Amino acid sequence: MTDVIWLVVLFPLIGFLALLFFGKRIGEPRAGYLGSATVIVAFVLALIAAFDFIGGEGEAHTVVLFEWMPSLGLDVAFLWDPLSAAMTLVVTGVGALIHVYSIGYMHGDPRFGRFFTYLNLFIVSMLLLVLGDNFGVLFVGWELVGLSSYLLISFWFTKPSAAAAGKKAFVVNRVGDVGFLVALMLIFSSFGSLAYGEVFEHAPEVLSGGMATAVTLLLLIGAAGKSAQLPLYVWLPDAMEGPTPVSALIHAATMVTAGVYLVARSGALFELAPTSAAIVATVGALTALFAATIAVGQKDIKRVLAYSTISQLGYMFMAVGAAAYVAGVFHLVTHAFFKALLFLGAGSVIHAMADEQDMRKMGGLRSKMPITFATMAIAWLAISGIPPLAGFWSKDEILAVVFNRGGAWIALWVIGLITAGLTAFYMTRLMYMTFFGAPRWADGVEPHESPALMTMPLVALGVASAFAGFINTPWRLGFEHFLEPTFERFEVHLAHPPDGITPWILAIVSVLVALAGIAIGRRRYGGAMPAETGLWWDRVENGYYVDDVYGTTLVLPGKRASQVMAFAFDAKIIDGIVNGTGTAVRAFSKALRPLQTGLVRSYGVGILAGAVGLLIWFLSRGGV
Amino acid sequence: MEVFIEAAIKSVIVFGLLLTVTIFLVWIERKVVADMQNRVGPNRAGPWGILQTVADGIKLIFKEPITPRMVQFGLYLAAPIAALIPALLIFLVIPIGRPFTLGDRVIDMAGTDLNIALLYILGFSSMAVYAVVLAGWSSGSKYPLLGAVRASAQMISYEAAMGLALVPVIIWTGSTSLTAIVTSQQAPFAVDWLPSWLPAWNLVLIPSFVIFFIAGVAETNRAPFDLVEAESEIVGGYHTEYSGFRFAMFFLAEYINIFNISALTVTLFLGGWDGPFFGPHFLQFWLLPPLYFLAKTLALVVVFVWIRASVPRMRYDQLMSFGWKQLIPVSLAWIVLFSVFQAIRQFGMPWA
Amino acid sequence: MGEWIVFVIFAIASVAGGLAMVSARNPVYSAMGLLLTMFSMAVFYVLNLAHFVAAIQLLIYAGAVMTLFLFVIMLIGVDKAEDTTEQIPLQRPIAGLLGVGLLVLVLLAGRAAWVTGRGAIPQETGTIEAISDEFFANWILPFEATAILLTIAAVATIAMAQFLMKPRAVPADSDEVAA
Amino acid sequence: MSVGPAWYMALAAVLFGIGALGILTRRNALVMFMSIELMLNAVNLTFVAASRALGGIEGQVAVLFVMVVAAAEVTVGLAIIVAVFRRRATASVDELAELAG
Repeated sequence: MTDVIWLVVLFPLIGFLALLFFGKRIGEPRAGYLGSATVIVAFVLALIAAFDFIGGEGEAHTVVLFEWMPSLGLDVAFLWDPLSAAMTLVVTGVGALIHVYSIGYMHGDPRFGRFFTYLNLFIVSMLLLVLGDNFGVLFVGWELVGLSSYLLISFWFTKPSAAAAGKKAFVVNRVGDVGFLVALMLIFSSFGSLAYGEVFEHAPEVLSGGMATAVTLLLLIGAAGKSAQLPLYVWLPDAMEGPTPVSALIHAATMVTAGVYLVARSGALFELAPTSAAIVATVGALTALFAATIAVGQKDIKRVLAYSTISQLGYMFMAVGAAAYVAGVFHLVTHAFFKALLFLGAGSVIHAMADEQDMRKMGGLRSKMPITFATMAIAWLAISGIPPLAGFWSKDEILAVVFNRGGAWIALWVIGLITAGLTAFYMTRLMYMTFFGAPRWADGVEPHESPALMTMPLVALGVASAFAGFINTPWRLGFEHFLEPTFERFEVHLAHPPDGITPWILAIVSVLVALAGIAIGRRRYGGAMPAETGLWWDRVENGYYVDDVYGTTLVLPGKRASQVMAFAFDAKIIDGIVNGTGTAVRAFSKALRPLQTGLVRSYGVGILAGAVGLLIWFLSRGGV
Repeated sequence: MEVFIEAAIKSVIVFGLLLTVTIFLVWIERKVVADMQNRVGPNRAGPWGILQTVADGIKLIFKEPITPRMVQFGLYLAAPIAALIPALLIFLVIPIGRPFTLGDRVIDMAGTDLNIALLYILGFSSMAVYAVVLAGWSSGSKYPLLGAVRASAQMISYEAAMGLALVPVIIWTGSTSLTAIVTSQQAPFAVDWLPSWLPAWNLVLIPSFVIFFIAGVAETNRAPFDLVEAESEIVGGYHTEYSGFRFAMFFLAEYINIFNISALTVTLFLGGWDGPFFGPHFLQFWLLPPLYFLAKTLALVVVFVWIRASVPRMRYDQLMSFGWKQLIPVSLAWIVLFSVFQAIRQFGMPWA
Repeated sequence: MGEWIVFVIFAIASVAGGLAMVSARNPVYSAMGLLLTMFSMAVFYVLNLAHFVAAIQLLIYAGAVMTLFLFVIMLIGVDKAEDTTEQIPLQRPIAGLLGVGLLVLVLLAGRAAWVTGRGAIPQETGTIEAISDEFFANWILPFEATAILLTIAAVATIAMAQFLMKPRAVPADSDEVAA
Repeated sequence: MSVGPAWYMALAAVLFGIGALGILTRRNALVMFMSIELMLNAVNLTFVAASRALGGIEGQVAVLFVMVVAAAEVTVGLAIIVAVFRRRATASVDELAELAG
């Protein structure tokens, strides 16, 4: 059964191709049905294929489709192991729900079919990314998800901001990809192969400490680009220009976790480079805190969620940096549920508010949109870390594992804890500004509950957000056992939560912090909307002006340099060389032109003179 | 030295034969045409007017040769000679009888036995065009020039069909030597239901024979292809401005060519000098073969005359389109068909 | 001895034909001169035992090529004596110098490396059989290539004639001037 | 006593020179064309003579190829001349000097 995992990729691919060529003809609702059906089929197939792992008796194995670059030993092959199974299930599962949701959300869009084309392309690419058995296929998927992300962010390309956002995401991702590509080259030159098995098996013998550090740091650059970590996170908030389902699927649940997946997958390499691992964790922690502080000041509901996503990704990075791969992936899964839920809920709200995204113009939606409110409340509590919802288990496991490392890691634990408090605070702010208090709607807006096609995925995700945490509780480490084969195989040492009473104390502390955050938020936003002005709010709302800093320090010099190249170097020197060649040829030809008499017989004289000259030369050389 | 003597004797015999035969041919033509048109024909000079041609010839020789003012004199004089020479030379390679031994020498009853005889004939018959072109052009007159252009186009066109008609012959007999071709025709048919004494000749090549004969008629500018001298359109054709003996040479060349074509057709398709041989040695080897040859040739000449008397002249465009659009495609198709046939005969069926 | 006589006669004829071709003011006479040279060539080929080539020379050059030349000369009406004064300065002297120079040099070069060999070859080699053996055994590819070349040339010629017929893009004043 | 190849070569050289002279001194495109044919014939003669002297047959094969190519060349060349004449009413190559620089 598991040998047919290529079917999981095939169905979305068929959907993609069919929509690409016939999307317009298929028409509005049916294109969505087709896209959704293929992904649902893929999800069911993946679920069936994953049964063995859930039962704990499956074996990781590789399915080779065909030889791709035989000279490099590169095949198009899929690796089916617990990690890729978990990722596949998340991608297809959340993807299927969001497909269904999109049928409602994109209703009436003139490029309805094209939207599902892109969504299906994204699913195919993401599956390639997570299923690939080597870095080559991974890279193909990596670039393809970048492409589909670009296409979907700028889906409404007639809006200049959307087009610019797509471009920004693309460019920033390329920066990370360069690092990733160099890492792949280093790996290939060291191992002579890009296959996971080959690389991870022999990593301890082949890689020296320095080389391991270099490779892993370069991988980190790639991962930071795709997962919006600290220096390269700037594209993600802007990516909210895309349709909300896209934000939910790509920029919250799946694509942005590719970096986490990459680090987890390359655990065997990070094992050899403790420095890199520590840097990963530090970057994650700092990103988590940094983004959480920005999220506090955002007015736009989707931007709050975007910064929240960055922050949560920081948690995951902290986990995988601390070698707590299971905790990281666990948080990835739960986060996929509740963040997708939050985004879809936000989308539902935006839909109801006639495309209004500013929270200051919302409020009091609780009674108008009961289902949306209820599901979003679950997600709110989940992300805040209130037991027994999903977020509590995964976030707490990360914090506990980090604390258990001891030493300087305690500092990271403190940062994580502060972030948890901030998370609870800004999520409370979001909820209260949106659903409680007096309506501050603009004129003519009549909020209403979204259609069933949109609320059904909300409910499904709500259930998942509520109960997904139970797959890995301290009493029953199901998910850890599930993932064990992946890491066992290459002797990756997992970090574990502390034993005894300590985890309980840690859990109580974090729950208290979360409750404090909620309480502060409730106090501040429970009543009338407080004014949020002043220097501090201004800075936070604009993300500390990081974009402007980047603009002046990186983009502007680049623009200047290209202006110099274009108008000075190219126009004067390059064109000068070309024009000079032309002028020289023209002058030369002018000198030669009289020879071209147009009289055939003059040419004949030339030919004969040549023949005579050759004969003289031959004879003077002493015979032929 | 003997070689030279033999060559000289043969040349003299061949030329003498040709000239004599021509006189006879002209008489035959006039008589036959007259009969067909219910006239009497020449009947004064000699018995049945048989000396009429000689009388005409003598008259032409003594007639004043008029030279028009606009002629290019050198070429004007050269043209009739150029007409006569190829006509005489072609017959040199045609075997008129069975080779015989004289003393210890084997004598071919032909001017010479060239192994490229067919190409030689084609080459020289193409030289005949020059006479027409030069005569027409050097006369310095419009009608001869038009006649010459027509004639040369016609001759070039039909020469192609003629050459193509020869290809199956070469394939069938495996030689371009006329002697070899005649010899190969004496074999019996390769089928059981015909008596073995019946010589096969080249009867399988009947399509080639038809094509060759039609092209031959056109080559000699005879009716119905005598556009060259269509009096109604271009007066007398390329030799309008010729008179006296100069005209006689053209006239002679035309009839020699008729005889040549007939002889060649006989040689290629009708067994040459082959026939039922009987009687004493000299009869079998010396007398009968040339007689059979002459008889067959004269029969074909009569066919020429017959055609002339019965078929009206074609229009010029019909002539050209017949040559290029019918005769040549048919020849090509026949070559392909025959090649396949011959290949199957030699190598068997492709699946065998 | 006989070969020498023939050679000398036809050598003189061929050179005379060539000179006539170059010097005749009327293209028809030029063609006649060339015809004489070509006929002499055929004789030389026979002397060199290349009978087949001689026949082909007669058939192709004398029979077809020169006829075509004559035909074209008469067709386009340049069969008039033409003005042969030279208009390009120094063309004649330079041409004469180069022509003579070429001749002298070739003869000099020839003295250095005349082809020498076993002399007369057996009678058989010039026959159709020998040449066809050579053609179809060793030269089949060039043979087919020339066949294609001929076909292309024929098609091209017909095409040019056809396409030039239709528009008849001749300016009225230059139409049929010489004819 | 047969004529040696050297004589044929010398004769061919003379004919080739005459042909070259014809190309250089005649204005009529047709005559120039004929001169080219003469030069080709001169070369053919050397081939045949050498073929006999060396006892091989390749020279004659080469001559046949030259003839075929020359025939093709003549048809196309004459068609061009006729085409030019239709347009320009001249066969003089000196008047076809539009390509002058």
